[in-house]
Amino acid sequence: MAEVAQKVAADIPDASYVNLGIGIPEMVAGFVPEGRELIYHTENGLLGMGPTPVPGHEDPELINAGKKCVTAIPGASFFHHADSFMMIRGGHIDYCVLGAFQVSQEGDLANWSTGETNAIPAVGGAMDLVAGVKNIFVITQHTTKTGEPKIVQQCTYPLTGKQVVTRIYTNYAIIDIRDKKLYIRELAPGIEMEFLQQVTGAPLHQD
Amino acid sequence: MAEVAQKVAADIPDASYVNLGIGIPEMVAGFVPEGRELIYHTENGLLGMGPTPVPGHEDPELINAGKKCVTAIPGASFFHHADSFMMIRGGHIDYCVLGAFQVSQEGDLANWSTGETNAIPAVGGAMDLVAGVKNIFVITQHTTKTGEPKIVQQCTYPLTGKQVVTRIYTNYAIIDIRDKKLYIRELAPGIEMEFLQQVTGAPLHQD
Amino acid sequence: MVNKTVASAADAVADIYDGATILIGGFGEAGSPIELIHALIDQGAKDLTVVSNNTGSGQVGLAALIANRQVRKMICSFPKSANSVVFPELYTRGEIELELVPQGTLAERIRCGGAGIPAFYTPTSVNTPLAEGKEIRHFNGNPYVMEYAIRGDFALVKSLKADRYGNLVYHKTARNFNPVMCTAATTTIVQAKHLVEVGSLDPETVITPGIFVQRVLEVTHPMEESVLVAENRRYPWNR
Amino acid sequence: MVNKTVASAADAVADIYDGATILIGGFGEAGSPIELIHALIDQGAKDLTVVSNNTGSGQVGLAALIANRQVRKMICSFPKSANSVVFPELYTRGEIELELVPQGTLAERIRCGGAGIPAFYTPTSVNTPLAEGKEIRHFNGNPYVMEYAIRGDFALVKSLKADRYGNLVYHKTARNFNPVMCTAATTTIVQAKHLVEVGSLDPETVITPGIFVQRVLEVTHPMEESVLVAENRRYPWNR
Repeated sequence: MAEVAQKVAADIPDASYVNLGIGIPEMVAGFVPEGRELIYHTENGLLGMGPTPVPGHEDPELINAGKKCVTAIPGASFFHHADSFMMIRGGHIDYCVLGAFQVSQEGDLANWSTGETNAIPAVGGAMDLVAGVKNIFVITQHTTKTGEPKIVQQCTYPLTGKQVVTRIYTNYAIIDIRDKKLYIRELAPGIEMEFLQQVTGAPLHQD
Repeated sequence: MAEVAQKVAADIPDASYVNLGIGIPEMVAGFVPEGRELIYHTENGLLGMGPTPVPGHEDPELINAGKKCVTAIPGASFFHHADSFMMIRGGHIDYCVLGAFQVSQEGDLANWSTGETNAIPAVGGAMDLVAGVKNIFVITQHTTKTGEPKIVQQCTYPLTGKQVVTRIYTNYAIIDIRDKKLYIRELAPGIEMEFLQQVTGAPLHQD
Repeated sequence: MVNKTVASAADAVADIYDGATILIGGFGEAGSPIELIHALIDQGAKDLTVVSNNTGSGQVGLAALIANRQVRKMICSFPKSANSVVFPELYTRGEIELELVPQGTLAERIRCGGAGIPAFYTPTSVNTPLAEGKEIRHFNGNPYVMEYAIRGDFALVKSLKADRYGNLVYHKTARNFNPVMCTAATTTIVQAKHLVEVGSLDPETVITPGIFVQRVLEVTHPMEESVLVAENRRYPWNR
Repeated sequence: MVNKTVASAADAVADIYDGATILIGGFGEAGSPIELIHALIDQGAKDLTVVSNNTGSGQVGLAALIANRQVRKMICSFPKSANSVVFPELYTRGEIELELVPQGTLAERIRCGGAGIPAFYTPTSVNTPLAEGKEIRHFNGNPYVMEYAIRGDFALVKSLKADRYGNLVYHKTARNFNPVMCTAATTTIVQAKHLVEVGSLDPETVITPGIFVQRVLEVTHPMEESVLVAENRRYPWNR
């Protein structure tokens, strides 16, 4: 997914405040185009998150939302959880890149629970992020491991938020969501329109 | 009113957090009994307010709620207005000493507006203080300049809060308010019970 | 590159428009961004709603903005003080509106504006005239008033230090409303006594993280309102 | 004289009672007051409701408190993590209750508990299962969920430094929930790595003013949860 993460990074404007979800979204930080300065927010209380520390210089009390050790850039600031979520809920963060179980054609996101009876539900900050961040990008494999579409007409898993995702980056395409419809923005090399529709659970449109 | 302020100070337990209203209440800080440590809160963002600065050492950005220059004691802290009123509204301040236009026998307080048509209304933090501080003491002249009772059956001025005052300190007496009744706690030297009732607008009780 | 510094006070306030809501920091003169306010007088935007704890003193700063008839409405907790003459006069003549808000409710309404919370319940002002017409609701048997968030189109703020990211620290009780106002405006404009290099503010002691700030102007020698008032100064100076 | 220091962890938690609600700081191991939690295990209070972002790792700290069957209910945003085994097991067996709360809502509910605000409205969780059964209300045409304040009978908190007044500063992202939890408990109990003289903390940089703290215990060498988990340790040590 490295090339996909690079695509995401290329689309985030200079000087943006960005929150990256746990997992694949974290890869985006590695691809900021030359000359651009992005400031990363991690919801556990740090603005100005820097790269992974040099081995031996980890501080178990300087971590990101995924509880991995990170660093703080010059110009960073620490704050408590209520202040951190003021930034999120209050609309101060420009971009959030999240993973997904499912995204609907209307931009509904399901990424916290498969709804299975015996699973331990865990939501973290996902619902706050989709409710408050100005632009919600999803980065995900286009299909599940068993080949099922993750982009669907309606999510069958419990929602994280309704009509929140504005763009989806997958290994096959970049898709915009506008007016409750999916619009193809870019196809990955070697991907045909017809194939893409086959592995997508909702109608795709072109401008 | 210095002796009255001294009485108030004597009744505030060691290690209390105290907010003093503008005017006569400020005098209380001058009479803390030996060996007691009180921590003064001023709602404009300082816990650990100290005495008036030495002339020539005033800082116009280190002031109290009355906008007079003050100092900060060792162990003080500065914070913003929303955090300051968390302390007040959240019930963290033990005592507040306020002035009054009127106090009713039920503990209603009127101290922000005379309700005159052409007056400029100004409330400041008074309504927050009476809503949030654990013990509200009033210090006031027993009557108005024209001899009218300030302790009344029902306030005629607009209220600051309802059933909030628990004790009144005047130049004539100390009066507790319990179960919507006035109880004489102490008479000033030379003040007779009969006289006190004459200058008080509601029935006085004795335990 | 993130660079929020602006070259002049005029640049800082250039796009403030007629009818805007402006949050102005300060408690009395402490923390009041007097140079930015004077630039707004020069700029001339009118029909403003101003949210500030007080209404200014003498004929400078916020009082001068009001005297210049740029303010349609004040939202504040304490509109009069020892040296305030402008607002009381206009108010008595019915020429300016006033929304009087208890100080803690004012601070919390602004914080909620910055935090994406549209409304909250508070015990403050229950059973008083300031709760009239507002929704009262009981929780655990006690009455509370519902209050709405306040947001500004612009905030004018004073700080001690700032860096180009917009990180701020304040000076003593000049902090007051400034940090919450930073969070609650679409465009937050800061005058800082010292513009410092990125990295020179300790991340543990930053009070306003830069995300809440859009513009930073260095004003190395801010005027002192009380001095100007004592000298009977009036802004614009040439009036 | 104001002196909030206590002599031992046992003293610090001695009066925690059965059925109490306890706010426990930390995000993962960062900022988790592990020595105070272990003292609570020794003390034995049961039927507790614990409010904490996670449910602990391995068999130490919060996970050990749960394993010791002292916790009736967890209120948290993320009850599972790489090394959490205790809570998932009990939850799957139906032997512990869970109230799942979005992380920002959890932080704000606790802040409101400390700020005297009984309820507020938030856009978070609207149209999701976590809003089911809750009041939805529209402001400016958008839907919001009403959420209630959370208060604790006790809070267990970890800080970097403390003085005898209870003023606190924290270490990096170990700050997390700790400051808001301090404000929202009847009795806030802090373990600080360094107990410092009154006056040695800069008043501009105090994060938790002492008014929010009732007890301070110095724990000079706090254990690291991740080290204990890696070593497969289990509390009580002698079990």
